[in-house]
Amino acid sequence: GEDAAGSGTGEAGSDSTYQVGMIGTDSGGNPVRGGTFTMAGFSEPRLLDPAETIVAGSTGGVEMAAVYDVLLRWDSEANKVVPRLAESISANDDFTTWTLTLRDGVKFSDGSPLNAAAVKWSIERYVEKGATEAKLWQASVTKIGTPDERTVVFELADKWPTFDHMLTSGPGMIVAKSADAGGKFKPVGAGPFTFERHAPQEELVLKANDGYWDGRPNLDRIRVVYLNDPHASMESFGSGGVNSVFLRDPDLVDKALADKLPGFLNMVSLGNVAMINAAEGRPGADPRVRQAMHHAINPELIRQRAFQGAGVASNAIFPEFSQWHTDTEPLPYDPEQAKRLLSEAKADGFDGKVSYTDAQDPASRATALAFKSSLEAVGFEVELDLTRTVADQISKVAVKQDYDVAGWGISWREAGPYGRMFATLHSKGNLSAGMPTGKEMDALLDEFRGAETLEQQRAVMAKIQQQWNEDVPALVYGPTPEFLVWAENIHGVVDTTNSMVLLDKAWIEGGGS
Amino acid sequence: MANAALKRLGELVIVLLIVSAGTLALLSLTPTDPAVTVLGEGHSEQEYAQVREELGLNDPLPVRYLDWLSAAVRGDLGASVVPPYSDVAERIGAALPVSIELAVLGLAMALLVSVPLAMWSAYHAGGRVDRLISAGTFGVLSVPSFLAGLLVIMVFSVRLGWFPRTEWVRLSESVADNLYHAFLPALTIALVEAAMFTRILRNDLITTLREDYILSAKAKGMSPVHIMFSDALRPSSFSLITVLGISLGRLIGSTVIVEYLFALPGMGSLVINAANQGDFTMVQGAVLVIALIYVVTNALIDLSYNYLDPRIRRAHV
Amino acid sequence: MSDVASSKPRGRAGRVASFDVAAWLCGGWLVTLVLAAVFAPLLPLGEHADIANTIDSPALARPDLFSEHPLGTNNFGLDLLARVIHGARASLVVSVGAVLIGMVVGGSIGIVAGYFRKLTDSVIGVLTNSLLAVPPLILLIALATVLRPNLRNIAIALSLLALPSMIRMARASTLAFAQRDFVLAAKSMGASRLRVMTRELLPNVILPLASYGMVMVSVLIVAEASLSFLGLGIQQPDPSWGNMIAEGEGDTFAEHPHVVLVPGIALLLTVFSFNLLGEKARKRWDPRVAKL
Amino acid sequence: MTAAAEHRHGRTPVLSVRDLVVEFPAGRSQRVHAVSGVSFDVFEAETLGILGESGCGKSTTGRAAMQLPPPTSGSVRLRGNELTGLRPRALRRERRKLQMILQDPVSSLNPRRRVADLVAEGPRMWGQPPSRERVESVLSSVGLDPATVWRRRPHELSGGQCQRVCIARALLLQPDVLICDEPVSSLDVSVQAQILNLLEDAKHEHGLSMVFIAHDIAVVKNISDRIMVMYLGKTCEVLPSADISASARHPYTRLLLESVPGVEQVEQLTGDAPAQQELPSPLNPPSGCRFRTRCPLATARCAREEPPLRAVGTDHYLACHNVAA
Amino acid sequence: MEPTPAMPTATPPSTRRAPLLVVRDLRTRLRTERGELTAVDGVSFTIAEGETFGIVGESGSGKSVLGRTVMGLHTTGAGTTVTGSVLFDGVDVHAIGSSGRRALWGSRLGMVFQDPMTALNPVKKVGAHLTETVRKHQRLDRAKARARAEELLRLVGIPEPRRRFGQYPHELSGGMRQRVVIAMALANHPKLLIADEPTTALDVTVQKQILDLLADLRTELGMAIVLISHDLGVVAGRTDRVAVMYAGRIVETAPAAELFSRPRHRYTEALLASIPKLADPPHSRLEAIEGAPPDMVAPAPGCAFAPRCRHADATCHELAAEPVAAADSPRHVFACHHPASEGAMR
Ligand SMILES: Nc1ncnc2c1ncn2[C@@H]1O[C@H](COP(=O)(O)OP(=O)(O)OP(=O)(O)O)[C@@H](O)[C@H]1O
Ligand SMILES: Nc1ncnc2c1ncn2[C@@H]1O[C@H](COP(=O)(O)OP(=O)(O)OP(=O)(O)O)[C@@H](O)[C@H]1O
Ligand SMILES: [Mg+2]
Ligand SMILES: [Mg+2]
Repeated sequence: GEDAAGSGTGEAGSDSTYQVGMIGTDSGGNPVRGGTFTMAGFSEPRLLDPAETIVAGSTGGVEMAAVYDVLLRWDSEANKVVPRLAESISANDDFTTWTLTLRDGVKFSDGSPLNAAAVKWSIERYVEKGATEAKLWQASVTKIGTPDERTVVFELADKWPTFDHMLTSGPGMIVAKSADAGGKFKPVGAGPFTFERHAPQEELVLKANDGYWDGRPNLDRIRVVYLNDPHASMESFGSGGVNSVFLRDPDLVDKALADKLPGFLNMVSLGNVAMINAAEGRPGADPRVRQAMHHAINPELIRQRAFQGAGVASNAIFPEFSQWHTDTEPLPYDPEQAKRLLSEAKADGFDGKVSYTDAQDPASRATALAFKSSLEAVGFEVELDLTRTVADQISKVAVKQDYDVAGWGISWREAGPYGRMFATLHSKGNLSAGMPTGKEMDALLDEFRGAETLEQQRAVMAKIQQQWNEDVPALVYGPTPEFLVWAENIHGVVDTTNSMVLLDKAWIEGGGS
Repeated sequence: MANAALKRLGELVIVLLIVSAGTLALLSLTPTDPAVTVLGEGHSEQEYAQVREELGLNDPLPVRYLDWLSAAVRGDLGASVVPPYSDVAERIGAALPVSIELAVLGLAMALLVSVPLAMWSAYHAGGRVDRLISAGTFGVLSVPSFLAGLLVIMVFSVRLGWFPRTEWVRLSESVADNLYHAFLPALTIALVEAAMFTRILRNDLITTLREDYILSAKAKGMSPVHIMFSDALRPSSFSLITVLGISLGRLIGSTVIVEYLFALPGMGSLVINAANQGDFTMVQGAVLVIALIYVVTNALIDLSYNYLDPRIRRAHV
Repeated sequence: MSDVASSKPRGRAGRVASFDVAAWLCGGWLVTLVLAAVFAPLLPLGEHADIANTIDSPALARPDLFSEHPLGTNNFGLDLLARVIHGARASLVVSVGAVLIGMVVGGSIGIVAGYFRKLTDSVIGVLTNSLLAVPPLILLIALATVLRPNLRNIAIALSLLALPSMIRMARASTLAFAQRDFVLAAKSMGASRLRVMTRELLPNVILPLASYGMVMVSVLIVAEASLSFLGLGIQQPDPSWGNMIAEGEGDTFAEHPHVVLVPGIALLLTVFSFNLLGEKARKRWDPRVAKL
Repeated sequence: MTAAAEHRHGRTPVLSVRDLVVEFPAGRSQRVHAVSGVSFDVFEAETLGILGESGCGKSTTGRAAMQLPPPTSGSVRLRGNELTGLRPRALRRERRKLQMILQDPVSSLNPRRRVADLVAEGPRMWGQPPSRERVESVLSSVGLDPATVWRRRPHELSGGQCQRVCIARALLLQPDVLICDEPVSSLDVSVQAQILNLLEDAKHEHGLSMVFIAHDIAVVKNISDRIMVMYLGKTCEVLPSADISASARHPYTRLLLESVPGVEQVEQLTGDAPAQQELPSPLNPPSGCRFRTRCPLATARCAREEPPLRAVGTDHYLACHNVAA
Repeated sequence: MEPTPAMPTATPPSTRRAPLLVVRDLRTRLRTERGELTAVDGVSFTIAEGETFGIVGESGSGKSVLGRTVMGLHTTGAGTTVTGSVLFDGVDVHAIGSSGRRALWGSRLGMVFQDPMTALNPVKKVGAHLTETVRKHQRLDRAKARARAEELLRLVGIPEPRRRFGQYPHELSGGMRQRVVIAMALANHPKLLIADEPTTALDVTVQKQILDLLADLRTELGMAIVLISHDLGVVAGRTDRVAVMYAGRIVETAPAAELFSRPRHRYTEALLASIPKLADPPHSRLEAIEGAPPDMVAPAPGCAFAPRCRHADATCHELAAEPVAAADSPRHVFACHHPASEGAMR
């Protein structure tokens, strides 16, 4: 029940309202069978393996959800986790033991049963493979018990009232054992669709699974194509070439919202940030330098330069649209303060030189340039280091942590943000990539995990913003919108976490095309 | 004759060896690390180091090259080193037909336009028509291909809506659909090539038209069109054929921009994506195939000189 | 015609070519452009690269000849006129530089191959073919990652594109000229091989190469533009015509066409001029006429 | 072949060529037999004319004497010094004394250089740049006005002027022997006369020995002391030029004489010219006497045996089985 | 028949034959880099049916341009202006349009070019060269055209025509190629054959064969021939009448034998004197014509030969001489103020 909506800041936001959740969907009458649902994906998943691929709508999450389904689903409207492939989930009173009950008779597409052992095997595999949330899982889940065929018991190290969110994404996608048979991974799950073929750089085709526990899906096929350029995807969508497009570019999202296209909108807070490396010897090791940078950056400038005024500019960790937004203000844009802090740091021997690492796509480059101009305006000296490929960027920033400041996405999503918060800001997290961490923040994160109600959680979140203002682990430019739009004649799409949707009940009005 | 063929073959093999070794050396210069592609973010340095070791990236270059070569000569191009670890030969098998079709279609369209245009231009050399055509070709030549592509899309896809912007339909699925979808990208390629071909052919035609045998044919009462096609075209097409061969080879590996704009699964994007991911086996395999196509087309071009000019037949063979 | 008499003393009067408006306009454009580019820092132009100075400038202003930004601004509020002129520096330096490198290196290699023939020729032929057989993109990517993308390095990288054709061309003309009797005549007077190559062949080979180079300059300006599109060219905010045109990626072109049209038209005029003058030069050195 | 056949008694030759053979590879492991055993001597201040139809190896003979390229076999002696097999540097030194005017005057001048450079080039190559006066005087001596042509390039000159530049250039090196390869055949009759007069003068002034190659009998006769007639890489006949019309014996020489479309033949030509057989190819020359395929006198013996060059009169040598001495 | 004004008595009544070609005051100006070049400057002559007419003159004197202008081949080129008229068989070649001329070319009006190698398309087989023209003009089918082409090859004395048919020009010897070129020109029985230096590129022995062949064909086929050459020897004895060209003009026309034995124009005289003669002893000095031919872009007034002429006086430099007929020979016309006295030569 909490109103999970807010409105964007800034003038340009006036023509677009950022309301996390389903937009403009109507039931459309009686479902029709058949047809191929074609979606222009945002980026191509290399493997449909939840343990190897980030489980999110932009990176193949929709495809994987179709193949594996999810144990639990997040319902954006109710802002609640609801059972899906699992029958139910419940926790003990202090939220340290969670019991998952599976449905009877659910089978993988290879015919083997999806039972407690299968869930345990899949989750252990997930952890073993070092997937994105594996570290958190390792730190939190002490034991997975399988008292019977249909029951899985998770014993946690600490109180964690929102643990169920974990099972809406990666760990909740259960991979069949036969997927790993024969050395080369094959996507085998218990979802409504089965893997048909993947022609890299071209298309990925999924076929309806007749044996899906909830009955064969309406669609015959899901076809995902990867069209490089989101503008091309949008054109293709406009001419009916694809039924659906995953959008992440603010200008396109704004346009789609203005056009009132139906779809599922998710706002990823901290989607567009610049991480600051606080390692010894880096400029960011000095908190004053970090704060000075923060004061020097006007998110609105970034929005104008990089996105031609589209999207939301905000340096709050959760901007106004978010349920996590609190009254605690982020540090303001204040060049004078920035200059003061910088001169203090310089007085202590800082040379004022900062390098900025980012990718080379136009938006990143423009962001980098805006960063440069903003910082140089207060007396920094900025050198840009634009990597040619994403792999180079990851290698430099996340693996070698060889950067001062780096354009990045920390990506705290609306539903169950704790996992990402832990990974990116906790000193034990695996994705902090050199950002400053500390006891205070660790304590706050633990407190957040243990908070039971939304009110409590929001109260902790206010403290987290406070701590963020002191630590300045990253410069915040704004959230990233993620908008999966589909054509008017598509109905029955169901939303879930991480901008993913479930397509088992989806159907195409007017039948297959 | 057998000697010459053997020598030629030897040269081809040497070219392929140099190209593949050079590619590996070039790749090893780039900082792109396939281990990062394999693992993604969120892992320890040791884990990356281990993957690098497993991928053999720490072996000395000659060892890596010989390993690769010994497999390649057995026809095994190996598998991609990054997920989804696809078979290199299979991926090339999927991408190559796209590139070949684009290149062939584009070149054919270019020829279809440029030959008559060049003839017209050469016939009126120095006149108004010639200057107009020249201006047009220069104009087209000064448009970078990404801009040409955007313009083509804007006109034919967005404004007129005659052709789809994206999506590739395989030839095996539907020939008509395939051609329908291939038209715009091929047109984009053809634009620039046609301009180039027109220039080249026009210049050579002008040279040929100065020959006495043209005058002689004219004095026999043959019509200008007849003379153009039956007397002037063949001797004038040396440079054109040469460029055609080079273009064909080049287009197969380098239509990245067109492939990008139209989201085509061709060799260009295959190579560049592989390079961007540090997928060296894929790049190696693709470059080898592209180089092979290049050397073979050029050998064919050389053979075609014999047809174009029978005098060479005696001199060279 | 077997006659030598048709090569009557043409005298100096023959040099006065008929007045060609197009050629003069093209020449005029190039001269203006080069002068503007050379003296760009002295001209009263808007900001071309330092975005710290343009935080307050209007972004994406439309061209208005009588405003502060006669050709408009880009998304950083940088003045397009200033960028076109400074971009000309980059584009011309890169393309002319690449052609010159290609001509010097390719020309020498080609002459050596064409003059020595035999093994030398075969080796050079194999190497040239190898260079051509590698997709140029791979080459450029590798170079772009190894070399910092500054003017000199991009010129070097692009010269690789010009190199094989320059070698082939130089080799072909060398083969043709080496058959000519003046080479034999020089040898008969006791010229050494080096002398034959530098004094007899070079001046002859350089002409077709130079006229080809003119055309190549325009090809490379366009190539630099494509490189920028792939992120391998001159780095923003430093302008080159290529990266300026590449700014029109996506919707920008449709919504703010001037961002592309301004550098695009400058590019077109320049490419046109180089081509036309290259053609003109070619014609000058080969003034025969058609018989049809 | 009798080695001493061309000797004139009592004098030593300046240039002496013996058994010169030049072959060119021609693919398919075939060879062009361009010159097959030619010998001749050139004496002090003497002009030897070489006559023969196109492709019979005249130029090749001249060039082989220059070692451009060196002959396949045979010997070339310049004032007693053997030129074949010399090392490049030594050879280059010897070449100064042996100059050649190549067949095509226009193409033997580098089109990119100016007349002044072209003429002075030879000595300059040897590190002895000639004075301007010297170059001017040579130019004047070949009938060119130094002031007007000084800065011109070859394409700004007529064919005749180009030929003069070539001659001036050769003369400036003060060679002992000058080989002129068809110096007038590409020129107009009016210019031809000028050049022939000029060469005659130069010969007297510099005491030159000359080899004069041409295919026009009247021209060769006009300038030469002796004439060597070649056919398909072989010598047919060597004879003094004075009485060539009367004393020529070889059927080929006679055929040439009869074919001359001279003004003096207005009346009637004897026309038993053997009709249109194809000319034999130097790739695969006929056995025995090479002329036999076109010879009205040919017998079976001509196919079997190669006729030796034998003396048939003073300074007159002949290679034919069927013509009586 | 109307006598042409410039050559009032060019065709004497005694040998009157129907005029096949009447050229009147023909001028051809070519646009060059330096300006208008008057390559043919007011040429008039008449050729009767079956006559052989020689045109001689040094290189660059405008012979080829004249030949091509007569054919009408030059009129389409950019920058060429032609004035005067060419009446071939009663039709004005320059007035009938290009398609009209194309119908004429190769059928009734044939041309042989000077260099047999360059006049044949190197990439076209001998057969194609020949069948193309007969198919176009006689509308023969493939087989008939082939038969006709073989017949032609036989006519010009090429043995084994069937084998030659499939060969490329470069596989033939020079003489053979020139025969093919001649066969091409003769394919449709032209009434007039313009042979522009048909033997320049050939050896003396072959040259003789070709000239003999042309002479034979002429009698056999009864056509008129214009034989253009810079070699006086070639024209001598092969033609009925000879015209001497200098700087774009015909300076002297005479029956062949007469021209060579009694030249009247000082240029003709000097030209004949500069040719080495076989009969003269070795080392005899030649009488060269000093100086160079005039610039035809900016011609000086007066006789074009005056600057090189030993006999020239002030009149010659100012005024070009009108053509006049010799007193004793009405067919001998020359344009010289100071003609050589009759019988001066030889
Ligand atoms: N470099 C070469 N390679 C192959 N064959 C050659 C070469 N030079 C000359 N020949 C051949 O050698 C033969 C003799 O040629 P050469 O040039 O000596 O004849 P020529 O008597 O000078 O003829 P011309 O009168 O045409 O100048 C010809 O058959 C020619 O084709
Ligand atoms: N297409 C042309 N454009 C310009 N000038 C030309 C052209 N053709 C010929 N000329 C010039 O016209 C003049 C006459 O040339 P033409 O070819 O008729 O001489 P020719 O008497 O045939 O000489 P040759 O004996 O060398 O064939 C020459 O000065 C020549 O340079
Ligand atoms: Mg020769
Ligand atoms: Mg001519």
